Amino acid sequence: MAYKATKNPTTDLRERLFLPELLRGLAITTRHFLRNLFNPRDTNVHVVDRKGPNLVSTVSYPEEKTPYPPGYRGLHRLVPRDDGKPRCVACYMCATICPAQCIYIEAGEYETTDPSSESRVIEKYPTQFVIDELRCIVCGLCVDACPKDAIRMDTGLHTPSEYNRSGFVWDIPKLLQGPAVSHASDPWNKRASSATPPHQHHEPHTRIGEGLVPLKLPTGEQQKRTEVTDQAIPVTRFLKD
Amino acid sequence: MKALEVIIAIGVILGAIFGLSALAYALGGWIEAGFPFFGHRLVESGLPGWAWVSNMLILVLGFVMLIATFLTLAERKWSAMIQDRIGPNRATIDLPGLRGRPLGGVFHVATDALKMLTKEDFRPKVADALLFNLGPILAFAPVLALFAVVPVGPQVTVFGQRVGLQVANPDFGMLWVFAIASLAVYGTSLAGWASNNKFALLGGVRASSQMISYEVALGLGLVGVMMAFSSVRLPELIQGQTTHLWGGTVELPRLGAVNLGIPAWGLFLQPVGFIVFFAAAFAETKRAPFDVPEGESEIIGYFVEYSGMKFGLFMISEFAEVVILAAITTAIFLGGWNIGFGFDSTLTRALTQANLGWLLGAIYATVFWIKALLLCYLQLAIRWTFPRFRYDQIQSLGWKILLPIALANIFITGALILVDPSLRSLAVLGFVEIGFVLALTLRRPEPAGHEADDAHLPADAHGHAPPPLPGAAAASHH
Amino acid sequence: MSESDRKKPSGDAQPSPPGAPTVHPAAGTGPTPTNPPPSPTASGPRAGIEHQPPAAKPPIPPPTPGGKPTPKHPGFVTVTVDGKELVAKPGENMIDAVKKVGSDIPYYCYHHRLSIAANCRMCLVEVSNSPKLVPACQTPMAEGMVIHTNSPRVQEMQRAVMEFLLLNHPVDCAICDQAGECKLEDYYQRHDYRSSRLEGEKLMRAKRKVLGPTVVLDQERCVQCTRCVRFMAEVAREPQLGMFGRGSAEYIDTFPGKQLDSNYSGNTVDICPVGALLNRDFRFRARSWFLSAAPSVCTGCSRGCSTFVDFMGQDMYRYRPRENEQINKSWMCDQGRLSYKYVNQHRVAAVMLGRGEDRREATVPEALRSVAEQFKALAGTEGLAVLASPVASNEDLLATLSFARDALGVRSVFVSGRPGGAGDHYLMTPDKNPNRRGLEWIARGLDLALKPFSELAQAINSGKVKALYAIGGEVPVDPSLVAQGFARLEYLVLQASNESAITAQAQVLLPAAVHVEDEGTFTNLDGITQRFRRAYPPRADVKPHWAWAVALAREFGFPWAHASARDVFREWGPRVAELASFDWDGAAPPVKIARGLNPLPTAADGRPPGYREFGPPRDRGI
Amino acid sequence: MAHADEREIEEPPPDEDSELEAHLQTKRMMINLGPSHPAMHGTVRMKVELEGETIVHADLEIGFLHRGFQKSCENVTWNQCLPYTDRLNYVSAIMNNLGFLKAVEKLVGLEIPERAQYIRVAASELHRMHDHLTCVGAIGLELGGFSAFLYAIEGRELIMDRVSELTGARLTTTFGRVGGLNRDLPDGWVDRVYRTLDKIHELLGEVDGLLTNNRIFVDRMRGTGVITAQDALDFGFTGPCLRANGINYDVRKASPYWVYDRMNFDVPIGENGDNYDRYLMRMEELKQSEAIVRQSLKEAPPGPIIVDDWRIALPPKAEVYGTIEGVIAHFKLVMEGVPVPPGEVYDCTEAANGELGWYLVSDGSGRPYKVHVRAPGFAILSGVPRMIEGKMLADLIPTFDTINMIGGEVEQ
Amino acid sequence: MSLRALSLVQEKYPDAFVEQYTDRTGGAWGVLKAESLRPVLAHVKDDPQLDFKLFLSIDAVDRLQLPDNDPRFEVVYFLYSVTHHEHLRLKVRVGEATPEVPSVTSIFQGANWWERFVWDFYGIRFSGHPDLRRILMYEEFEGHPLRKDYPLRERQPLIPERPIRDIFRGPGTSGTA
Repeated sequence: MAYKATKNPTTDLRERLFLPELLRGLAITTRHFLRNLFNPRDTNVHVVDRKGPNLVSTVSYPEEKTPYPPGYRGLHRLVPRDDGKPRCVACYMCATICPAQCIYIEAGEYETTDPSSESRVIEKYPTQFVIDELRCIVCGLCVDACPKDAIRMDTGLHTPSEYNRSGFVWDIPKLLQGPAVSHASDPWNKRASSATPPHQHHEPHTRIGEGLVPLKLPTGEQQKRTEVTDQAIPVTRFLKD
Repeated sequence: MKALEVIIAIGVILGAIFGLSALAYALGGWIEAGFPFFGHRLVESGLPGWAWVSNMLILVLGFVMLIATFLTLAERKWSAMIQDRIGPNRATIDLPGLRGRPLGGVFHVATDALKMLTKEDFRPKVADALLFNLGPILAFAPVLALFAVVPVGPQVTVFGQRVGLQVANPDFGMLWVFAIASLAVYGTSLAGWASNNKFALLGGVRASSQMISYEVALGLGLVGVMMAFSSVRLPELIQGQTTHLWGGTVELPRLGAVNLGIPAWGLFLQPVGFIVFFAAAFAETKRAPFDVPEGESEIIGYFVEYSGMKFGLFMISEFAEVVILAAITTAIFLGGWNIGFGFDSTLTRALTQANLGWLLGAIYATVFWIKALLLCYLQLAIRWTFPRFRYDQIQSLGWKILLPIALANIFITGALILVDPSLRSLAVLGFVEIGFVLALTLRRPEPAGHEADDAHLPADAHGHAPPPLPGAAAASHH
Repeated sequence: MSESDRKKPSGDAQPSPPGAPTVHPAAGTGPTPTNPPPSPTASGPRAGIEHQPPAAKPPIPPPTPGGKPTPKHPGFVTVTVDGKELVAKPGENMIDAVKKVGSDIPYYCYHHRLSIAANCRMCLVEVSNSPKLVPACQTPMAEGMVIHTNSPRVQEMQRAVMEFLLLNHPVDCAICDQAGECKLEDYYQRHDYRSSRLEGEKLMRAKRKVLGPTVVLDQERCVQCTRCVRFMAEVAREPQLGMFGRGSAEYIDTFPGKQLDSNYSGNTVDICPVGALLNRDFRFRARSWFLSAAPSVCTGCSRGCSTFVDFMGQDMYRYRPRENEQINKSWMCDQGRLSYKYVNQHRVAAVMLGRGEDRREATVPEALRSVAEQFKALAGTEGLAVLASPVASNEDLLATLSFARDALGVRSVFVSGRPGGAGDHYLMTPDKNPNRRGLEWIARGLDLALKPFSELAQAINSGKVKALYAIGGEVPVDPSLVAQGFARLEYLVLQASNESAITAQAQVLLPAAVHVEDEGTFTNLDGITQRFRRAYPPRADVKPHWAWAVALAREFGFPWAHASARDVFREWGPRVAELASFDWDGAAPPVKIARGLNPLPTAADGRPPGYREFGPPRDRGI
Repeated sequence: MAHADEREIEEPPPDEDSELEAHLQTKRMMINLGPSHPAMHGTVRMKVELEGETIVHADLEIGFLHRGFQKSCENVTWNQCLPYTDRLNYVSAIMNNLGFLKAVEKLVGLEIPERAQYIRVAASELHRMHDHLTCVGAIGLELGGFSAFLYAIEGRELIMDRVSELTGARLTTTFGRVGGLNRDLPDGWVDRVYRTLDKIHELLGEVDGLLTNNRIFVDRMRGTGVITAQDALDFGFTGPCLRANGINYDVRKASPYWVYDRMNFDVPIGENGDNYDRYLMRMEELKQSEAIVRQSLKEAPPGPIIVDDWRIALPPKAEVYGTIEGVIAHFKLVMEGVPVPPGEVYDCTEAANGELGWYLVSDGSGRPYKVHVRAPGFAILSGVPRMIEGKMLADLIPTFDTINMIGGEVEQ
Repeated sequence: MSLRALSLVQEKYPDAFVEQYTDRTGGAWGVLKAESLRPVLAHVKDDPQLDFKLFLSIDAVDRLQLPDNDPRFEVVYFLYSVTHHEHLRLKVRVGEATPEVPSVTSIFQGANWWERFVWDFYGIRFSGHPDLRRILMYEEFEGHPLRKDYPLRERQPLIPERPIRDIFRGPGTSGTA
């Protein structure tokens, strides 16, 4: 059911005479001009597809910012556990799936004598977790691939500029940020005591960044730590779970 | 709020123009009346008319250059508004009261100038040094000289002397414009050739051929007006346009006799001439849609190798041409400083009686510049609205369309003037032409052909009439 | 196909799942050839090891009715496997036999070098003479038996077994070293791929229990296949492991108060089909799927066990035994397993000139010029001696000794090499040099006399030997003592792979490649010559011994143009009687290199590829 | 280099007709357009031989943007190819993502859930609009009509906002996975899309008013860059460029995939095969796409967005976090990739510029053995010399614009 | 999909095909002898029953790592018929020693660039091609990158590469950069 969309405007007097169509064009631009001249610019960047009197949709970047939509792939973060250590167990899944090979991990082992009961459960942790943000292509596959919910791209940030390349190599101290996340299925939640919480198997169907179990929170100590984190990075930048 | 800002801005602009005009009149009057010369005053020494010196300074360097300079800003700011952007808004001056206030980006003019002046003045090694340096000068100088014959304000009495805002009022009048305008081609073609760059050469060739082609239409477009007012001198053309075509004198209380007639502006008498002249002059300025010599997406242009202030000269000469074109068109087709519709006589009478000649002149000059600025906006809007012609289409527009139309226009105009020297029949023809174009413009275009053919398709298949959707209906745009 | 071959880091030993995975059966799975079969078969190109001899097709004898069926092929057992006829030797194991016709029976506890336990139940198949499903590993094949390895019943049973095995398995893939070479993973994905139905809690048992110097145990991950127990009892003959408890409380452990300290304990890690037993040396150092494997030979002792070298980038991570019926079966000792470390550590990286304070890095031509200058003067005199190490490969020795004979004019060669050590009851030998026999053969073939190291010491002390050309930096006595002796030498040219006290004494130190960095052969103490493959190229100026010899010879004016170890062997190999008949190309292990998962190139800015960006691997472990 | 010699012989001997011309010898001018030139989208170098302003001979040199797409894909798993496909036609990345996935799914023999099919259609058409808006805007830009460009870009920007809400990125979407999609529609997204479409409709009207009937524009476009239907087929033109010749070939109609057969839309065709018709094709397709987006979003049923087969799709995160079964499947998929059975397939979708064909060969491992992409732009670009030789230099500009060459897909 | 076309060609040129396949995805294709490539392609283009006028593309497959890899290369031609709405896939196999296939540029002009592509990336020559140059790689490039034995890490920069030093500082940069 194709239709002929071609047309021949040269048969139209308006087109042949130059002027009418030119004037119509001028009318369009002048209408825009006048509308934008007399109407204040709406700086409400949330509504970018406005149809109001003023059409200017430019965002004056450093002063105004468009909010990142939920699920936007921003700068990585390593998700902390409640005790402030990374959730990451150095399984190398992200490094495996990264098409740009920008993730470098070295695994270490908690001492058997580690006083933390959680380390007894987890054994393994990343001694090095480095993301070369210059190499990163922000495809988000690492978030998909993480079996521990340990890496996320929900910071709503971009990589800040740096004067040398090594500044773009982000390691654990820089990556470990944002609110802590805890799942019922986490080993420390199951093993912390003999009265283990029931194993939740059929948690709601989740994809990246959605439907996560609410934060297991917080004792006084943890509360304090979380606040510190929040000062460093305003919590509003992080997406609601 | 925004409207207030706009009004303030307009007020500032008008105030500046008014002040500058008043200054020009006052200075001219003072020179004529009191400037010491050979120990005498000018009038006494028998050498009147030296006000052209101050006129030259204030009109050419003041008005033209200032407006051209600010047009560089306006081009960006206005185009931004046309295109739903913000435009320049960053440069601020770190002074008390100005801190953090970009004032609509007005300081960008200064930063632009600074940038132009401080950029590396680069010259390709293979370029011809002399001609390469000569290019921008030859492009810039004639443009300023053009303005010499344009009268900005009427002759009024200041300090007892008759002073007008015109640098020179030679007998050859408009011919000066034609003569000097054709000189600018040397600059561009030299620049294109001397750069020793194939793109620049193409640009230079395009520029020279385009400018030479449009000389003809440029001249012929004005012949009608010249015939109507039997003069080539611009003040006389303006004077002619102040006459009324129709309408009678009405006696009003306190204002006396007021002629509420339709003035004999060139636009009404010669709409075709106006179009031809405006198009041809536009082509002379080499701005879009006639910017094939530049053709930024094709050949980048004759000044591709220029940088710094040399490039700046090309640019500023372009803007100066815009101002001058606007001024000349105002003078010839929009009645110059003439307000029309009865205001002139009242105003003249009142202010002449009050012996405020400078005020009268300044008001008229302001009116003149308002008209010119509107034409400047028109040119800028055209530049940001229309696509570019193709090189050969420009030629065919000039030779095959504008030239025959101009010739036909001359013959018809001549005939009508011969038949009816009161110009009324000419004006009738003009109104008919304007009405015809406007009627065509305002008529809605027919719907595209295919929709009629495929009437059997459901409406939403074409996306024009989608069914009401809950989301779309509920969507509020704050 | 041996067990050790299966445990390869890449997917080469794991044929892709049969048929297309589909949720829409109508879409059709298998290719339908109108003419010949369409493109590639399931085994893929990297399944090079797997060799499938075509089933023999003798004439079909007439069927005999009634009673015990007459053998279709006398002397053989003829069965039908998934509709295909299989002719097997009597007593052949069903699991191994059905592979010949392309069927694949999954299993955990079966190992062809261990006794049959039949306790994992994964290999259950449907056979015609039993109403129930029978374990394939334990069931002898009877004439005329019809076996279904893939029937719905079998599939359902495999699913059920997988579900049982995973019931108590911890969610540990993320921290388990076995991930990527784990049979649970393979079989789950192939036979189960369903979600968990477990409602209760998993059993919790000891995690990270250190069993001995080599092995760490995670009892939660164990599937109680008892392969390790059987191995220690039957092969290593050091029964140090046992099963304890009963039913769901059953677990593997060492006997109370004992350690798993056998020299063969590392093999239990290899044969463990899951991640219960893990190697402490390799633990957490790399993920198995990043590792590439190249067939090689262990250089730990003169046994010369066939191995796989697992490497990533230009670093080696571990040895794994490679099946070799003649030498090491499927096993290797722990000492040999750890002997790889010298490949990564303390390597000579650059050409060095001068001794003591004059020592400086030099370019290769500079060093070669210097050597030629000095040696030309001494060539053919008593003052120039040559020291050869039995750690070098045959090709290295062929080229270097030929150079020594032809260019340096020596008639005898001193022998260095690693000091001897302990042997054991099974594989490990006291002689720690992998190629002593090869050196002997080559010296004989090149008419060179071999002299012991002690004579060299005397000769140096007496001042008879002024200059020495040493191939290999290993010495049989304390290196610092040797270094003192070598300090008396006027000129020492040393081709060494690792830094030691001796390398400090070399006027010209030429960095030598080790065996994983080049192709070549070793001859073990039994006179068995084995080819090994190159895993990765050497770094920077590092060259194999033979390449240095060739370069030096060219500097001496010899028109040698050998570009590879193969060229070297072709030239001089035939002169050695014992090596003359050796088929160098034919003896190459069939797998060139099993690629790791991510062999992506270096970044555009010239950085080395991803994972080992920041230097050599570190030593870690418990 | 025998072929080079032949070419030189083929050149016509210099014209020695008149004595006058012998004196007035003119040389052809050779100029280099690109690789960095405003008219050369991406980085294409064109060696143009000019006689005056007329192009006598044009030779395109491409490859400045070559990134080794095929070789890269051969060494990663099937899903890991997605970021590479993003960068083919980066103006309509989703269509590349989904087209590739469709081919892989065909090779596997998968049928994806219905909701995923609807969302795929909607996302594809959104990106078709994105692509066409860019093209139409670029035509305006490079012909000097800057306002039309910015109006189109404003619409494009809105689509980018919607796409970033949907996929998490504005340009390089990496959207979809083998077997379905990686994420569902965000909350309130559908309404925002409807509003966006309204706005785009308005903007398009303005672009239309500025360009379509403007005589300057029409003169630049009509009768320039003409290619005959025969040549267009010969060169392998597809998409709007082929339909501008009056040939009714649209993969969405010829062999409907996903739920395109349930969509109510039409295929515009032209007749002249010139720049103007190609421009009109895109303007019309924008309207058609708008209708498809509206329809597909309206009709999309609830349900799963990816197949529930853990050999193909990653298990739900809760299963991965909590059960060994989930984590095993997750590991196997990440380590080894989707086990695509051995075989080969040619599959195509209608991308913004034409038939986006994929010829995939699998050897049964988790990684592609061969990924051939039949980028529509490559074929169309190869026909450009034919379209501009004998025409004026300035005609090059609209021709290059209307074929909408995207360096990323042409140069792989 | 194009079984009909294959059988029509088979009728006209009984000896043209080496093999024909249909696969589980519903695709059908035929392997042609090199010498019958040009006649067959000309035929399928011009015969109104076939009418494969739309030239889609050409590519090659290096079958080095596939089990059946002799001859090594396979040049694949993709055609489409806009009247019958059918795809057609034809192949020609060519060995490693002298990889040369007759060019079809005189039949389909669009083959020009694709043949250059195949030459560039697989090193298969097309005899009779008017201008067989590399297309995406630069002229100085050695080797043919899509061959399976072309090493993935091979780099042939025209401009010498300068290693970037500061990246080698390694991790731990959040402290002192």
